[in-house]
Amino acid sequence: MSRLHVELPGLSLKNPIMPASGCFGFGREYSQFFDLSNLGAIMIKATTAEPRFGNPTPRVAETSAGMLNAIGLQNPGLEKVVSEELPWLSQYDVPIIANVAGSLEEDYVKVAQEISKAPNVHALELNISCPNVKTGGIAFGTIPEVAKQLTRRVKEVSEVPVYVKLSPNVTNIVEMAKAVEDGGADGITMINTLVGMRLNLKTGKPILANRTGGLSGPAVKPVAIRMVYEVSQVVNIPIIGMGGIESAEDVIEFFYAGASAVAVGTANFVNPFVCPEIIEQLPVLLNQLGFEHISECTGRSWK
Amino acid sequence: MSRLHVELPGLSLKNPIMPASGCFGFGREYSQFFDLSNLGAIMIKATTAEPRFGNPTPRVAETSAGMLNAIGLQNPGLEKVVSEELPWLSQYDVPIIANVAGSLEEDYVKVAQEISKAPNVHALELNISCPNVKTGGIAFGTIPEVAKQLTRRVKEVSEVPVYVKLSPNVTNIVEMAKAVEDGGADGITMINTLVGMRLNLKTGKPILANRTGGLSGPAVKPVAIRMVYEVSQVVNIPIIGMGGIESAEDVIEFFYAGASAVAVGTANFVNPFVCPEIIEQLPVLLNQLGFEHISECTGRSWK
Amino acid sequence: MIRKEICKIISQKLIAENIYELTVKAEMVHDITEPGQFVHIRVGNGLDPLLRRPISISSYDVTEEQFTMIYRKDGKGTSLLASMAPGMELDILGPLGNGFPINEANIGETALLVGGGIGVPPLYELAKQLTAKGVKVINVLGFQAESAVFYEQEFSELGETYVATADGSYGIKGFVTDVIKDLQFDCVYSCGPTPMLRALEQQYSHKKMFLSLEERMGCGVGACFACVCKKVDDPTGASYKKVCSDGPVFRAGEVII
Amino acid sequence: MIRKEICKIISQKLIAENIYELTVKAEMVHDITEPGQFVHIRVGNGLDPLLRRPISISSYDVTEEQFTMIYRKDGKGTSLLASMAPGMELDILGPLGNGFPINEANIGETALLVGGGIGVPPLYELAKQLTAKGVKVINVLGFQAESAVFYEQEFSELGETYVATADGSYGIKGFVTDVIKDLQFDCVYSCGPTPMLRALEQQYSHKKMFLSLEERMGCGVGACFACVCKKVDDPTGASYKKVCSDGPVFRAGEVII
Ligand SMILES: Cc1cc2nc3c(=O)[nH]c(=O)nc-3n(C[C@H](O)[C@H](O)[C@H](O)COP(=O)(O)OP(=O)(O)OC[C@H]3O[C@@H](n4cnc5c(N)ncnc54)[C@H](O)[C@@H]3O)c2cc1C
Ligand SMILES: Cc1cc2nc3c(=O)[nH]c(=O)nc-3n(C[C@H](O)[C@H](O)[C@H](O)COP(=O)(O)OP(=O)(O)OC[C@H]3O[C@@H](n4cnc5c(N)ncnc54)[C@H](O)[C@@H]3O)c2cc1C
Ligand SMILES: Cc1cc2nc3c(=O)[nH]c(=O)nc-3n(C[C@H](O)[C@H](O)[C@H](O)COP(=O)(O)O)c2cc1C
Ligand SMILES: Cc1cc2nc3c(=O)[nH]c(=O)nc-3n(C[C@H](O)[C@H](O)[C@H](O)COP(=O)(O)O)c2cc1C
Ligand code: FES
Ligand code: FES
Repeated sequence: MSRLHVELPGLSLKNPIMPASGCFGFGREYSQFFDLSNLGAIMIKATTAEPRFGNPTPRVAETSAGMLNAIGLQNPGLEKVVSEELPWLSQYDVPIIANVAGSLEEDYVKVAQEISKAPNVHALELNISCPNVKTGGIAFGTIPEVAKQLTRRVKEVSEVPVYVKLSPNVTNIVEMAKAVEDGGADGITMINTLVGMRLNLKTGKPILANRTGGLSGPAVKPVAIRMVYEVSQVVNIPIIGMGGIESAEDVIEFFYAGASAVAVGTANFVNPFVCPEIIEQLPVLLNQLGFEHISECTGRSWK
Repeated sequence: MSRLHVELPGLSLKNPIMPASGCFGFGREYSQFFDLSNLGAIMIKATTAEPRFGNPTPRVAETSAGMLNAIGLQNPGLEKVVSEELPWLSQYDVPIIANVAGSLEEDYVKVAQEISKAPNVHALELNISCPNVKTGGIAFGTIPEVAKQLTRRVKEVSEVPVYVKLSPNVTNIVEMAKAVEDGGADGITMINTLVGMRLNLKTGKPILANRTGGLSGPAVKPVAIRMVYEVSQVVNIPIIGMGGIESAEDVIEFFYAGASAVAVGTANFVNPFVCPEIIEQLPVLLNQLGFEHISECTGRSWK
Repeated sequence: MIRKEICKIISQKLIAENIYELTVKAEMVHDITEPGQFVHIRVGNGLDPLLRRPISISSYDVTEEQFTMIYRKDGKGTSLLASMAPGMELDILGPLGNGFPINEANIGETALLVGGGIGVPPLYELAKQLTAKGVKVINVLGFQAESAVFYEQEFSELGETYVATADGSYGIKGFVTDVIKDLQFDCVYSCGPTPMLRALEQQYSHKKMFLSLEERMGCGVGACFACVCKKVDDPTGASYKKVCSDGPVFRAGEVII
Repeated sequence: MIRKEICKIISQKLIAENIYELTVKAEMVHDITEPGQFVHIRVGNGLDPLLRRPISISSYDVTEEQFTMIYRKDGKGTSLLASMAPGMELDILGPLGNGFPINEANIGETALLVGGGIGVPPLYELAKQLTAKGVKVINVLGFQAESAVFYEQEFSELGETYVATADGSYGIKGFVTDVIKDLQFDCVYSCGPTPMLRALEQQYSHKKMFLSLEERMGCGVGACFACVCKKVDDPTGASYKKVCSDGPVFRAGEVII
């Protein structure tokens, strides 16, 4: 279906739809529901140098049209991801975008260097925006100079293009985007979750054991659209947009805002078939709207 | 109903429920629905030195569990507010919190000085956080030093206590809160709206004529709760919390987070009776939860 | 008085492609003062959709305590509304705004009623009341295509009625303005898309004319400043009218459309 | 196989205070492998509530292609669920997880089934299957108060059944553990509040025991890492089990509860 085919640095995508990191594990579970080769790409769960258990439970809470999560980057660690998860995924004809996380610059560099060697990893997604880890992290996602420096270091060692995932929890997202572009990023993915919280009516205490969590789902879509709109006008690298996508209509809205591909997160939990369903609906919607190719939609809001 | 009585700087509130600025006009419309004297207070629409028409329409758009607005501080101007609106409101036994806005420091100072003389204005709410005006404004709400300086200048001239309304569109809300406290603020109101956007599926263009708008309603509640939680632990001045409140349960959640009173915005549009309904339900809910007085709830999430 | 009332759905009918006629039982009919007023409907009890939807009252019956609306199923709210069945309840705020002043047309005069698409419904009650008063009405109704046409019969019973469709699939091909140029009338009442209203205002500036405007709304009662339009003669540029509480019907020339 | 199926509601009954028994028509019954599995229900089609709700299968009938759930009306999702009527449809994902292994109880042995509150339902199908197999069951059911008691009769028909209420308003006053101390059994199956499971695990560590855990869920299928619990013997502290896909039933001693 060439109307949906998209070329991005390192990524030749059948279609611009991919599950967002952390919302699809390493693909095993959803492979029960549909053929993963139908996806444009897969953004796998954040990988850190060492295995991590993450935060205590409860780790999720529902909010109006959204959810909070404080998983805390739980993952089996670099070694296992490279030796087990990625080889398992290689049975599918789908490029993998490896989400790379850490506490120190060194951690990021190490994971990026190793994981980018895996044959089915076609790009990295540098997670400088996870709101759910206590140490480090936060500075990478909020101080432009620090983000730029980290991007540069990772670029030096990565064998595949590097996308940087931006946090919406900043005063000036444009500044952050420009900084990572300066640092050599090949693309931007946005947005990660907004920091939020819910309290238990009976106890008065936070529902999440970690107290705060990351807000995702339809509730955040207007914030994501605004940020993609702002950033896409000032950077020269492509954007993979995300935040609240549930339908083909939402996908087009992100493209209009300036995205060149999108990721679907929370909606997978509501409907495990959401990605293939969107992929099927997109050509129909393109017909209705009078577009030949989905790329024509990119940036229409400001072009 | 003394279980709901709350004392705050300048404000002796029958109950801690008040309509949020911009969501209740100057009270005339809602006076058709209920007796305004039932309210704890009224935060009137932002007042600027000169009359303002605001932004072109469309000015509102719906989002999932929320709405965007880009009214653009439309108001009849200081003179008319002081000569017509405030005197009209004085027929009700309800303290007024005057929301003060402007483009330059001088504007704020002028409005604050004049409006604080009105006999029924018991406090000011310094709006340094309106996302919908092009000139000025933004720096006041995002740079701690600038906010502090403005607070100080306004404090010098105001005849009533000054509350500063914080913007959630910042990396570090705690820093902003501390700055305005340092500047002499008597209280904090939070949060104003998150900057968001929606695009029209057919045209690809923004639905709002102003392109971006401020996101409010239940969608933003988890962000507001998190920010009140963070700020209330580090400042020594009271917080009037807001953002997505719809029910007595939501009010208690804001109190748990650290608020001493709350404001209700968007929910007025959905249900014009929401404020009196919440006021009526609160004592019932306090009984269920086992509290004698609502103030016992303040800060329970971290105390 | 504006009421917030839980109204039971009496009937809901598909009367043209995506066009529904919905009748509810409501005490608020006693407060309707003019044809052309509207109500603000909360569809569902949840947060999705969050805001109310403004819909015009297309006719009402005080004795039966019922009123009828006609709406197009379009986005989220109206789609959900269309799925509701008789017996179910709706939270309705109304009656809202100021409608068409029938006393501006005198007995024996001819009033031209011009409706476009979902602007047609409020004219129906107007046509009924004008006719009852002894004013002759000519109805000109514009639709996109044959499939979208509704209420032709109902209007015909009240006066001369012309139907125009943009694609010519029914009635006269073209716009309502094409039809009107050959007609004689004393005053105009209109509701429909803004370009249509603008064309009428320009072409018949010498006639007494009342236009019903549409604008995205928040509160629907005048408190949020979402629905303002500028007044025509205003040196400062800051004076305005609110479509929800000052309108939706304005005298032509009063506000900039 | 896990299916996502639109299931028609066959019946919905209030069987105790705030406790509902809901039966749906569903082809997925053919995929149920063990008592104690659960389904993940989307309540409504909107965004409110957004996430699915995990509810245990309390009994099922393969020939009729139906299964029954029992749930407590509590928050937003279950309140909306309770308002649904027969004939309406539910989007259900299931069957999910691993249930109680009935082959761990041998013919002629006695199995103790311990349920607390809304942990009682999945034990009902278990009791049926164990009895059918020839295992004797003793059921100990704990509730808050008389008003919350349900299914006593149903369990009694399958074996010796004791009911305890925390406030003593019905049956034995106290906790299930108070009842159990006088009973003889070979193995234990339990579902209920975590403190109850913890007490059982501590007091009967020498018995073969299977416990069904509860945890807030996102995906329900093992992808989001929301519902993990730590494994008991793990030097690194990083190894875990997921309640949704490895559980909800675990052998006592396997994970930290
Ligand atoms: C005074 C007035 C009277 C109206 N009378 C009628 C009528 O009798 N029949 C009828 O079919 N329609 C009428 N409309 C238009 C009707 O309100 C919209 O079609 C409806 O709100 C669309 O809702 P939705 O859920 O289908 O669309 P969505 O796209 O889901 O709506 C999203 C938001 O945009 C607003 N919106 C979308 N389109 C419009 C519009 N054209 N005008 C105003 N707000 C809009 C909605 O109210 C909602 O807040 C009237 C509008 C106004 C202002
Ligand atoms: C495997 C499993 C099986 C279950 N089986 C049953 C059953 O058979 N009968 C029954 O009544 N209940 C059962 N529960 C608990 C049931 O899922 C919750 O009571 C229900 O989700 C609460 O939803 P709500 O809309 O009433 O509450 P809300 O407070 O509106 O829920 C908000 C969010 O919190 C989650 N949540 C709230 N309480 C719980 C809880 N106790 N456990 C897990 N998630 C929760 C909801 O799923 C939702 O995501 C089971 C839970 C699990 C994990
Ligand atoms: C349960 C959960 C886990 C997540 N884990 C990660 C992660 O490991 N790495 C990451 O970069 N983003 C993570 N995210 C963020 C998502 O990738 C995505 O940016 C965000 O959820 C917004 O998209 P959505 O609204 O479609 O969910 C996670 C989100 C959720 C809900
Ligand atoms: C239509 C509209 C107009 C607003 N106008 C103002 C304003 O003039 N001054 C101000 O400080 N805040 C204004 N706000 C923000 C609200 O006072 C409030 O901070 C925000 O809406 C969050 O609360 P809510 O979710 O209950 O609406 C406005 C909000 C809305 C929706
Ligand atoms: S809709 Fe709020 S003022 Fe008109
Ligand atoms: S609920 Fe997602 S892993 Fe268990």
